[in-house]
Amino acid sequence: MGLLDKQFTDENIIITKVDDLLNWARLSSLWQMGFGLACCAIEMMATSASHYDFDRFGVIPRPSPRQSDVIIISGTVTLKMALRIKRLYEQMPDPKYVISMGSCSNSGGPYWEHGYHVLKGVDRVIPVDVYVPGCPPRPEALLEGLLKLQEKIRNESLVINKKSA
Amino acid sequence: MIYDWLFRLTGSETAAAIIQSLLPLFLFILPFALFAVLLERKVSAHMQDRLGPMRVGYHGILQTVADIIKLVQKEDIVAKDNDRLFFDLSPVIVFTGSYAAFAVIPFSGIFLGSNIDLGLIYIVAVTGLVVAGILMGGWASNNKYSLLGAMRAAAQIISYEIPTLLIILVVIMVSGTLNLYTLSEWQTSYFWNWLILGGPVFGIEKLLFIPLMMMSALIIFTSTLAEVNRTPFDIPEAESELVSGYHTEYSGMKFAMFFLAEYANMFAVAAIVSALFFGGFQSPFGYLGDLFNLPWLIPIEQFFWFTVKGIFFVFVQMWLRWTLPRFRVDQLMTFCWKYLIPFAFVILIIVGLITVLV
Amino acid sequence: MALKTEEMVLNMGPQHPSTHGVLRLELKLEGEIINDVIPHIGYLHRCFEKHAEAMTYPQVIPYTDRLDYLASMYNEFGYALAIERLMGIEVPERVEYIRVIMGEFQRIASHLVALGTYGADIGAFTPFLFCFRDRERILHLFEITCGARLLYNYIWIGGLSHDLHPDFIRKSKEFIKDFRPNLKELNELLTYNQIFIDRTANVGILPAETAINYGISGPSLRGSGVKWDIRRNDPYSIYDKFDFEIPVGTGEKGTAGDCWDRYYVRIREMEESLKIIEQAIEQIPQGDVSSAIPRRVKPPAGQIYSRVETPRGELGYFIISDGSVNPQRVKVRAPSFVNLEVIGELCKGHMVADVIAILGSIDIVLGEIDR
Amino acid sequence: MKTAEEIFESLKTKFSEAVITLITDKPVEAFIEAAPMEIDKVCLYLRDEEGFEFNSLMNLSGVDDANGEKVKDENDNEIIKGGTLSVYYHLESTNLKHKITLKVSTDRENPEVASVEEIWRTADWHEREAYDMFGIKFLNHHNLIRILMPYDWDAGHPLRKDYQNPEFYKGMKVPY
Repeated sequence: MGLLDKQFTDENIIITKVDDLLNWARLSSLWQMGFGLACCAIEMMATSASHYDFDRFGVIPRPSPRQSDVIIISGTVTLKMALRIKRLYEQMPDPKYVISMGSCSNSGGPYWEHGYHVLKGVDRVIPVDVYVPGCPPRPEALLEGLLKLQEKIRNESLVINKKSA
Repeated sequence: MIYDWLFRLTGSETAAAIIQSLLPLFLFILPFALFAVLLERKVSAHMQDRLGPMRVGYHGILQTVADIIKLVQKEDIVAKDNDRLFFDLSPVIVFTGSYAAFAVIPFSGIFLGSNIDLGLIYIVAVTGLVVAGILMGGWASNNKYSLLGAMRAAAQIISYEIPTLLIILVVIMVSGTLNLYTLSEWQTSYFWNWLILGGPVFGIEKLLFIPLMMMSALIIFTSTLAEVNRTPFDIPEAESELVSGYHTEYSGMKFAMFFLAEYANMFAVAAIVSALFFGGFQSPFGYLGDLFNLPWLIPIEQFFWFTVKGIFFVFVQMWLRWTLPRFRVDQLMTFCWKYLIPFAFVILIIVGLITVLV
Repeated sequence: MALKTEEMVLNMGPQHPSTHGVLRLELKLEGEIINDVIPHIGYLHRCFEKHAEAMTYPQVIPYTDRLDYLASMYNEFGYALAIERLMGIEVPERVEYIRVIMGEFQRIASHLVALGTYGADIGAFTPFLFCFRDRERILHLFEITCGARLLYNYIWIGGLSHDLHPDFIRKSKEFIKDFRPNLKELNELLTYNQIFIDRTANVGILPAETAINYGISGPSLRGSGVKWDIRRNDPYSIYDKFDFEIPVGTGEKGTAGDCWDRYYVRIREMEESLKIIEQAIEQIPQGDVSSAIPRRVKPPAGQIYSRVETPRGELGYFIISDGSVNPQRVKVRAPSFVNLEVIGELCKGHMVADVIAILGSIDIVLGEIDR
Repeated sequence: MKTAEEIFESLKTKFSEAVITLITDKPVEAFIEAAPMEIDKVCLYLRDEEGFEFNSLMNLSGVDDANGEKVKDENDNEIIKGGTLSVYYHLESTNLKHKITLKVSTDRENPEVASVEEIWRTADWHEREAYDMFGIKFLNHHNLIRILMPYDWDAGHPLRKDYQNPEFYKGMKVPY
């Protein structure tokens, strides 16, 4: 959510055009936070690497949360790590998005039952936009998750209650 | 030149000055920065068996436009412990520093912001402003990574200004001018008259100059590379060590300003190198305008050649960035103080002797 | 009057581009010089050992995958080997060959990640992508064999989940043929780059005595010049049938045991792995890969410490069985866990940039450290 | 090369009381049981004595033997009273190429073992882990704090067989 989001009550031609422009810019340039947690991080790296090439979609890793738009939670979130993740998320500027990659960050994954130190789903600490299933998800799955996120951004609006398009 | 023309057009000194100062921004720096960022991503991608941006426009040509629009409308985070004044001022100063340098860069015979006689000194002085901005930003961020990055940047840029200035002195001795426009004119429109090949002098002097000037060009290219913090000298923002160095805490518009300043700076130093040693705006093979007797074509050709040279050196900077690892702080200093500066001094002395004796 | 100075504490991680995951290093700095490094681990503690106690023996295998996720094959290999030794199972020869081939491919893939990220740590980003490009082809080989790219669940107790794909041998030969020139390219681009040598040679020197006392193993130990490889010194599976060298650090560019040596040992190990794979592919017998898989895994009450040489060093499984279908205790002696311990010793007196170089050269995987 | 029997004989003559038994009847490995408070001296002897030269500690693991009596506490959770916790040491000599396993058992309610951290530096983190997971206190360890779990974890030592996980940690729900 940006500063202007949900600030207007009526829809008119200017706002819808600005909407389109901003949404287009946001979805075309989703800078990812260069941040890996566990096994899925390797697949995330593979997605950025030559074969799958995240850069095609305008996604480049930024080391600092201040300059990133999307955080990919790639791996098991432990209790020790959870508050750090929350903090990282809070450090990102609006509008910000979260992709939860892999079973572990969706729901605890294989560690759901006996994982005394595993957070059962990252959505217990930060809001998630897109869940990518898999253990680990293939790079194609992550790309699909990104496309889903782009779809979601495309329907964002500056208007409070946009009629669903 | 542009100023006179604008003055005649508008009839007001202020309006002419304002328009003239904004022209390079909108005509050149912004489009160039957008293009250079895209070029960087495409060049790196193709060097690494990738494609780079592909989805935004044809082969991703609108990628950086989208990036900038997105950055402009991002939230601007100022943390509680930031030093608000300096934090806000820093990107402005950095951008001003690199922007002001464009004032004296001679794009062509007529497309030239200000034809001041101290052009060379001015450009070195003004780009020095960037250090102040970076230091401010690093300090005001109240972040240890930023502080370390800023300290490194200050030490590095100040050190590497010395070899740059020494080589500029060499050029001044040979050419006898501090004016970038005159310098370009002096090097005439044939590549054998460029300073890298000894300049428009003849006989034994030229033979002696060629190796010296090649070394000088190498030294000044290296040290300007360090001044704009590009790999292998990118330790102030060393991604794998200092997260992103002095701009770690900046988001949105302010980060965009750092970002644009970096690429504008890259072109500025490429322009210095090409103006000093590669004939500036001069064509390497004479002008079509001369050939067909079309005088209005010449400035356009000159602009073309200058941009091509600039972009070529920017490309070399990118090429190096995606090939070389990064120095360590002490090695960087060693390289400057123990190799570049002594070599530059030796060249200075030899060139001085040659100009006196021959 | 002396200027008052203060020690600066710099927190590196858990989110940092080059801590290889969620490691946190607390650096005590004097300017850029390191006074002390205190590693804080556990940000990825996924309770493997508790899970192992709650699962039956075969069910533990997928969890072992997730320990060292860059070398999953080898984790399974080590675990299966431990249980087989405890139960006294003889596995068919074809299975042994396939395990060795997979293990060595995994070693190459893992070293590629290690070397690539090491290059990225030093500041050269391109070798990273070149390494990943080659690694992708190895993953393809795994994928046609067992359907997974990263975590395989392929090596089972007493056998394998699938036989080799019909194309496997041909494709691996092609890979080996293409990979050798790529390795040479990597050497030209990174290994013998003067800046890279300046950054890594004579940095983080680990003497052999200290290394042994700290229990360091794998390429990090061999970089110090100790010829110690469990494949040779305590042979398991069929490694005694192959002819391969054990590369050790010689101090070619600096002092023996520096970062460059540890790096270069990995490059040469990849060449040796290629040799092993070539030999294994030539000799592989026909047979059934699932004939020795026990229907019910119920080892006798007892205990075993069994170890294998993974790409990172000595991976030991200490398993105590109480005679039931669940292990009573599974302790993993993770090579990275032990190797990381020495970082404080190595970093003292170096600079911030060297911490990254040293950390990269001992090649840790957080999944294995924190388990 | 020395076999477990030879090592045991030699240790028995040197330390008598501190070395308890040699167990060889269980698969697959033989191990020597020692007294928890004397283990550091035994280890130092094994490292430095000529003919043994165990210069490497391969592994050190805490184990919950779960051999106590199982009772229900007031919340109807099963807990274990009495019995022992053990620590296993796997030693190896890289020069002489022989291995030996040592075991010490200590009281579950007040588990204390002498630290071998001074002898092999690698034991530092292994002992911290055993403390973290089982609550075994290693005497004379220079920095015995939790290593894998958060430093402020107050719900006990998770690898004990009767460990109960807390419902919440810093406001986050822990069970699924």
